[in-house]
Amino acid sequence: MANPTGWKPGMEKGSAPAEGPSAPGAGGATRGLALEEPLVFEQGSRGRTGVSLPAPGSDADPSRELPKGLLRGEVEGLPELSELEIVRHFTRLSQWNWGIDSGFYPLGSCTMKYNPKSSEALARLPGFAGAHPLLPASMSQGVLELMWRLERALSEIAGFAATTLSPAAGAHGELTGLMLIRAWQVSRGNPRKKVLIPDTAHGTNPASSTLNGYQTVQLESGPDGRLHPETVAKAMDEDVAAIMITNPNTLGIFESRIAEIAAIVHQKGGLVYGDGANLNALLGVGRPGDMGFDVVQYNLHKTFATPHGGGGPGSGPVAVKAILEPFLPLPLVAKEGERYRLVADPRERPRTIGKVREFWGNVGMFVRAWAFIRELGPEGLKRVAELAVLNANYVRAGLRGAYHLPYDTDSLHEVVFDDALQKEQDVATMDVAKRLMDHGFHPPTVYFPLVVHGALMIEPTETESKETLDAFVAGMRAIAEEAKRDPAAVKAAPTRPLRARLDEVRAARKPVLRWTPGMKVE
Amino acid sequence: MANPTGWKPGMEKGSAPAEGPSAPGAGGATRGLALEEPLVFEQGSRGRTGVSLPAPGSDADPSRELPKGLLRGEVEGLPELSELEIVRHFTRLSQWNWGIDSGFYPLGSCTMKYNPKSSEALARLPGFAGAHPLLPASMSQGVLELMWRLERALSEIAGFAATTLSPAAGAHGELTGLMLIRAWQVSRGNPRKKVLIPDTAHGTNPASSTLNGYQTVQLESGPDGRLHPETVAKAMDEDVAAIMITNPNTLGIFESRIAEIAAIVHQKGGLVYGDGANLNALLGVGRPGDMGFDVVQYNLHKTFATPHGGGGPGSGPVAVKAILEPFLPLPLVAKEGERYRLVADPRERPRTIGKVREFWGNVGMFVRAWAFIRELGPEGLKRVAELAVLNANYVRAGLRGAYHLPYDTDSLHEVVFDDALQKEQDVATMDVAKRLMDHGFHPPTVYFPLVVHGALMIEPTETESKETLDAFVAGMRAIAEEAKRDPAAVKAAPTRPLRARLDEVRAARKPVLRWTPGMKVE
Amino acid sequence: MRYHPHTPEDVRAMLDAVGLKSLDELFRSIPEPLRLRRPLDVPPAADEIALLSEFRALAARNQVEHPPFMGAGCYPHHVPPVVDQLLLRGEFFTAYTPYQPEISQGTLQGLFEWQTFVCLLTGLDVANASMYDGATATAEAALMAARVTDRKKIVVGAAVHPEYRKVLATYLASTGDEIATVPYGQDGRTDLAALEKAVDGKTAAVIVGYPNFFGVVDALPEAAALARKAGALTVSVTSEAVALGLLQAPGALGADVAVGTMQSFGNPMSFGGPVPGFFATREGNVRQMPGRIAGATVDKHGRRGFVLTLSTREQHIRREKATSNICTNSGLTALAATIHLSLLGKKGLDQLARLNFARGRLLREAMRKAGFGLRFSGPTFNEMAFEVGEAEAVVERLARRGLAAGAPLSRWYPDDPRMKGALLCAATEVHAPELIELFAQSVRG
Amino acid sequence: MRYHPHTPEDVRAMLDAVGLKSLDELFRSIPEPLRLRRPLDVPPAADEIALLSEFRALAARNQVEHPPFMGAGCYPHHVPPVVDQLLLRGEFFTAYTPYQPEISQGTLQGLFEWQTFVCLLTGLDVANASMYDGATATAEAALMAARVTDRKKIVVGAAVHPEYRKVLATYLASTGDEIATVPYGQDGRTDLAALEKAVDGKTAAVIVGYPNFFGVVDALPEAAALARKAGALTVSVTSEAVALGLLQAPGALGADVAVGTMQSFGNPMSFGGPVPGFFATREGNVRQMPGRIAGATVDKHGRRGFVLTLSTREQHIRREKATSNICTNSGLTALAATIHLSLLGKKGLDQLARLNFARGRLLREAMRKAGFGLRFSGPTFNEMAFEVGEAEAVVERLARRGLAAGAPLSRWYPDDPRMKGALLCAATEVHAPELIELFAQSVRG
Ligand SMILES: Cc1ncc(COP(=O)(O)O)c(C=O)c1O
Ligand SMILES: Cc1ncc(COP(=O)(O)O)c(C=O)c1O
Repeated sequence: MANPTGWKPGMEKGSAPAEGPSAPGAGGATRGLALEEPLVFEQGSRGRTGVSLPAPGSDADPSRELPKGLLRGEVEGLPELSELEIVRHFTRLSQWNWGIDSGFYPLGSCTMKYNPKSSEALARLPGFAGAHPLLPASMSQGVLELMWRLERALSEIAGFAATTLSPAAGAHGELTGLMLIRAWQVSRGNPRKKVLIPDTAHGTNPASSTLNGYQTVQLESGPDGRLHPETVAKAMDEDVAAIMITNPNTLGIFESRIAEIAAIVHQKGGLVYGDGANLNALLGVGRPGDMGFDVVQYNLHKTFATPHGGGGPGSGPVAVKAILEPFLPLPLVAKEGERYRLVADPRERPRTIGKVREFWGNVGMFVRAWAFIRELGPEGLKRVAELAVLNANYVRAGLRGAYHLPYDTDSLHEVVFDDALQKEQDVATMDVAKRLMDHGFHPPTVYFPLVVHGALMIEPTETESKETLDAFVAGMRAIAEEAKRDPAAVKAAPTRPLRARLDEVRAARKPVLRWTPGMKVE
Repeated sequence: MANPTGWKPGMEKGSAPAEGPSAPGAGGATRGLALEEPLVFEQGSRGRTGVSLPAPGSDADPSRELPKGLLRGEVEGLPELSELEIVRHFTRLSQWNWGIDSGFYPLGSCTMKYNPKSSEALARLPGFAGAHPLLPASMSQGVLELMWRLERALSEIAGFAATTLSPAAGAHGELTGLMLIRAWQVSRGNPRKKVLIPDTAHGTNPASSTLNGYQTVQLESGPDGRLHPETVAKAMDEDVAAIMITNPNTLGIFESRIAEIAAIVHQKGGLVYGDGANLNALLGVGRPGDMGFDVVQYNLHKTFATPHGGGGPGSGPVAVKAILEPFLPLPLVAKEGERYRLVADPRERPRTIGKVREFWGNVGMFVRAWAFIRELGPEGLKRVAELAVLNANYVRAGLRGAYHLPYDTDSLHEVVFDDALQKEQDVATMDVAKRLMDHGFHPPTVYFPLVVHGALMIEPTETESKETLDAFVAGMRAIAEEAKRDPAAVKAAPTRPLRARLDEVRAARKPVLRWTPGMKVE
Repeated sequence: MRYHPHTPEDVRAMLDAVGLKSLDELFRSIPEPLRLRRPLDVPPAADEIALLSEFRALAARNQVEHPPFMGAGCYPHHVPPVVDQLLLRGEFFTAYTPYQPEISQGTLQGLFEWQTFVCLLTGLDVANASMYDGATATAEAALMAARVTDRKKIVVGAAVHPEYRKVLATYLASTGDEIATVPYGQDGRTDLAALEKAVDGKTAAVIVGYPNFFGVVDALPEAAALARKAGALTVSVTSEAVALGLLQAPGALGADVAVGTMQSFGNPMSFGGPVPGFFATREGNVRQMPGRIAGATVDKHGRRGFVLTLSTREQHIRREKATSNICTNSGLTALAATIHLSLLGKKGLDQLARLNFARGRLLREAMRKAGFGLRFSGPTFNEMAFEVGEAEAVVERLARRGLAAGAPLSRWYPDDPRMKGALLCAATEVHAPELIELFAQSVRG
Repeated sequence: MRYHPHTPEDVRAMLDAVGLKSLDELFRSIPEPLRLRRPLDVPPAADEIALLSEFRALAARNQVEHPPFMGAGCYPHHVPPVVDQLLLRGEFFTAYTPYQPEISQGTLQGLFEWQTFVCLLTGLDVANASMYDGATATAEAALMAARVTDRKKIVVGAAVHPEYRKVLATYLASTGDEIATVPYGQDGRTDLAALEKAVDGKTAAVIVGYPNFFGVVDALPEAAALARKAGALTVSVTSEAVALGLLQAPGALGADVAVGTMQSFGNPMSFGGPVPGFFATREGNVRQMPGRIAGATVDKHGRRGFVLTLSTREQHIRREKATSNICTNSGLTALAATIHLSLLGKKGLDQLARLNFARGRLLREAMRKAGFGLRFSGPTFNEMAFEVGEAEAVVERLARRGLAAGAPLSRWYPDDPRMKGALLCAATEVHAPELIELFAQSVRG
């Protein structure tokens, strides 16, 4: 990126030298004014409020109707501030945060792509935002049609018979998918006991399997980072209900032998669960449904660009083959002629597993995801996969040599490096991650997948420009250089954010999990 | 303000010492991550775009209809960026800015009060934002009613017969008011030549008078900061068309002899113009119309809380006594039965001065101003003046002794100090202003009014809390102390914002007023 | 494509750097038979103007002119515009889970404040950074109770939100825990005699609604006493959190766990989701709690800051031994609730709760005048079931007039004849007195 | 009151500090006869819910379902939602004039970019940070021309926006400058013969619309040639700035000053205001230019930054000798235009301009099919006057159907019989082909 603002990219040693400010990082990071801000509970003054409410319009007195013991007075501890004070509070808090809108956010496995602003406007249309979930069908045809269309599109995109929109996130989708598998196994006489999960899998996979009453059997991936049919064959038996496979896996590597693996599992009466968190790599290029998967979850907040919201909400629809369709949780949306309605009554779907979420799912995310699909269309969706994979491979090529590449297998939408080369200077992945902040980048995912010691998991996504990737590569390489030249500087990072490295051990040892009057943390 | 975030208020010497970060300022200012950002024209890549537009739906070819010489190709120099790049660009730019939502903004004479967020939502209702100015009356009754109600309310608030909503800002209102005065004088046979303006007046007053073809006669204010009837009497003659008075004046002092002054001017056939920029001090407490003024402008963006927008838009309605009503510019809003319509045809108002703005004024500001009046009501509006004046006097009391108070007269909504005490250490008002940034406050208005050498003009407004004022006073006092102890530190300010002191002389000597390819500023 | 910055030159240069000829080659690791060689069968791309009009047309086919007269787990409340304008700040809504605390202090402090609000409202010691919704929070509460007590029996009141109970049942179907459902009485509260019978030495948790699905303030203290006697945990479930501004905190009444949703604060109904599920419990259970937790600590210069903590409970560390599988939660909706609660503050919440209670009285009175009595005699907050004869018919009739009348309870209690004519209705601060009058008249028809 | 943080205790403590007993005492400097001793006669305070419904009701009484088929100085264009979401960032819209550059770099760089966009579109050297609107910008252009040429005669085409000409006349009424208005021909362009006669050695400026009020691309090059010969400045006036994406830059055609509004970029119509008035001219006139100007410089460490500069032209320095009285301008609307232009960029603007031209052709064609010809023969962009018989009647008839038909030109040209049946209509990217068809049919009725 041309750099006309009068600074040469570089990196400060410690803090600003007297003769002037230090050179910004490769991502343009420098230092500027920031404002400390106490907790909302540590501010304000008795009697203030930030709202304007109508008069009751009645002299109803709760104490006349409610047993004294069930009544409380004002809630002690609640803050008392004016609207302006609240606005400043959250404006300042936001300024301490890093989002996709701030800059590059290559958090591996999380697909931090641009969140279209038009989708925010659409989700806020009163017709969507103001709709009560129990509106009669006659009063909610618009949102029902949207859900129906989204369901159809998702089933087509991953190549399945039907999709439930209920799950609230990816892990929730995994849980739902495994429930479906259990129901199917039960319908064949026996729920079975085990679920096979490769060592590259995301932590939610084994956790979901446990939550489903299954025992997790971990499978070792091969030296090429792939799961091998032989490994599966060895582990597969009549006690195995299913295998959970992420494809491409968390190394960004496509499980090219998925078909054989699926055959082995099917052959022994197991089903194949697909963790669809990495679907971004496959849009329009390949479909899990054509690869032997029986069920897969989508992460709408990843592949379909709904905002991550600082941790959520997400949405994790689950698509299934015909054999699992009868078991889908309720509701489903039915189209009858030109009318749409919710199928929510188990009497209509006797084999349903039931319900996994109150009401109908994270509808606000459906609006955004459908908008994303509508704006991109068939070509655009395929382009997403192509550019996401191109970007990841471009970064991979750029970092070769500077960082150690544990698996030299072809990778798709993300790439995993490690800190083997930096370890010699006793610089670890965490140090590199923190130093990236000083350059002006959000760090990649670190120490995951577990099969890679000191993993640096980089997923650029399709919405990042070549210039941004070049700057990121320059920053990463600068850190690799610095690690040799001045490892202490790397280990002292970050020096530019409002806070330096935070003491996570202390946080766990002496947990302070909420404000209490007069609270001190020193 | 309690200070539980682990720092003691204080002030850094130069930049952060090795052993740790320096203590934040009295307003909580410290340093954090900031991102450099080139001009939008210095980024991007050929062929990118940030929009999604429909197909023409016709094969129209301009070159078939338009003379070749009138056609241009793509506009050279325009940027080419994706939507995400644009979002990051303006997000970063915004982070370099200080607004009322960031913190205290006591910019004297500008009434930087909280801008209600509900007003932003209301102004964006499609019925308002999407209305074309030439909609037939039958299709625009809502906005016409709003304008009518606002006009009535404004006339009542300042105590006049009628108000024109047309002027786009305060200065535009001054110009309009003087045009009305000229028209009235002309109607009496002679436009007259001069306008009397006290030396405390805002620069727009003389500028407006010149733009009106009047010659400005400056009047000296007295040692108490007030304009004295004797001074006016001496200057007043049959050549004087009007006097322009700001009340309270720019020292925050009420022109208590306004009635006598008005009598003197009226007696000699002149009119009295009131600069209403400081109306915040008088809401519900006193009305210019009851004080002898014949015409006054409002600054809706000050008194009525419409956002200042980084320099505008504003709105400067002008209220007049009955004698001036026939001359009001068009349009006016008429209510006939329950119907509203615009009176825009001069044939209906033969004595109108004409038009001062295209269409009907800054309607978007009307919506916000009316919302402000509706939410506050009679008591709320009076409360505005009371608390604004209380806040200013509280700061005044707090800074006494630390800064020199050039006029010890009672003041209302703002107070003016100067740098007389700091001058001994060769620390000037500008240094104090810049050092305030390091504390976490926007500086007051500086070097205005001109009657005060090195003026520091502080207007807190009613929406600031006692805690904020206490912190500001602490910061100002800390700077006064520092000016004695370590003047160099004050003169080196600001050290915390993204940019240190900018070279304004260079900017004027070698003007660079637009981007040009390859532009370098060093 | 406005979201794809790649120019043809960029693509070419990048392919060169990667050493490939074509974009297609990037996918060579995918066996050809597994490739999709046709365009996806989804509608062609829409430009932004078409997109907006298409969605406006869809939205217009949802009738939302009048606020619905129902809650039943999702409540029509006024959300001050300031809340959404703060939420729209990109630094908040385009961030993810704050794995890197130094540049995520905004999210983290916000979550810490959310946790504090949840604790203050529920009267419990600790809360997590949010759950998917009230139903899954309830299921997770049952599972946590089973872990804590090492028991397998979950006793749940039939007046707990039926959707929550369905989800609970679905979750427990795979874990082998058993569920015993306890009936409600004429007053709409949990039948304490039946509850006493149901609770025994195998009971891990007793789950009660507070207020319950019928809008009735259930017998939480009594239920808690029974549970405690049996060594079981008491789980209080709240979907109308505004009630907690008026009602005694569950924790103060003996609840060991409080779950539900705070949708009523800062969040639009959005056809039921997303909503900020909450989960609070006593200090002693913290290491058994599901979900993320933000905690305070210091940075290396001793300045206070916040981090995600106690993550040894979580899937990304413990994998199959984690307390839950939850990863992505409902962060932004929790932030919305936090902003709204901050605006309300002590005075505002008290005022809002009393206002909702008052509106509930207006509704009851208006319905009484219109000839409709209450289905249940128990105390209520802003929601209650009325006897309206043919509930479904009433709903249909009012729908034709663009009014959402309420929820016929027979949908969830088909086998209870008492529910035949019961219509569950709610009134909040958004229902002006005149509108409430109009509604009652319309129900009569 | 949510905007007033003062508690009773605060007020008391602050009064003590000030040494006063009561709030009323704060105003003791106001003579009692001048005090208002009754409450203001404005409606009682409304709570936020009432406020919103009151304003929604007002807004609902403006009919805006369909985009209006008119421009006439204010154009219905699509504003991408991203523009407004960026504008809503408080650091932008709650800031004021960047008097303190170190903490106003966002506003300043934004203005510098705005100035650059204006220069690129107009083909001129320098531009200011915005004017109130196109009309006042035109008046200021005339005044600047008078200063620069030291002449007093302003020659203006009758096809220049009539509202702009009215404002020009109102401004000049007080300055003694004279105005000579030049007629337009059958083609709707300025009558060059008449112009030649009108322009003489006393002429300070020649003002032409580009496109002009009739949507006709006026004879700017020819007019500029005549002006140059007479030593006068040429002022080009544009209210549909999208046209500058297709038409040659005014500066390239001889204009010395270009003014108008960029409302078409990033700004809603908002019943006519606020809008970003623009003002651009040649380098040589910069010190005579009105308004704020942002300029680049360096900070004391040599880093590039921006400041307001050349302020010795301005009222706050020069007072009665200033080039103008303007202080507050249209900053935020200029930023909106800057964001939208940044999004459009080179490709997007070209595409948008061609699209508008194409929609203009569709409108012309549809109207022709419906039996309505053009009033003027000159070349047009996206706006044109049609012969519809009883223009006012047509407008009334379509209004009843919720369609804004266009502007009857006879309103501004009552004395020109040719205008009797002339209806000025515009079509932009927001008018889908089907809608244009429907419109033409409706005009026929
Ligand atoms: C590979 C993988 N699987 C599953 C998940 C869980 O998805 P969610 O966080 O939406 O529950 C994630 C998200 O981090 C993931 O990266
Ligand atoms: C006292 C005074 N008069 C007039 C004005 C001019 O108002 P505006 O900036 O809205 O044109 C101002 C604004 O700064 C002012 O402070």
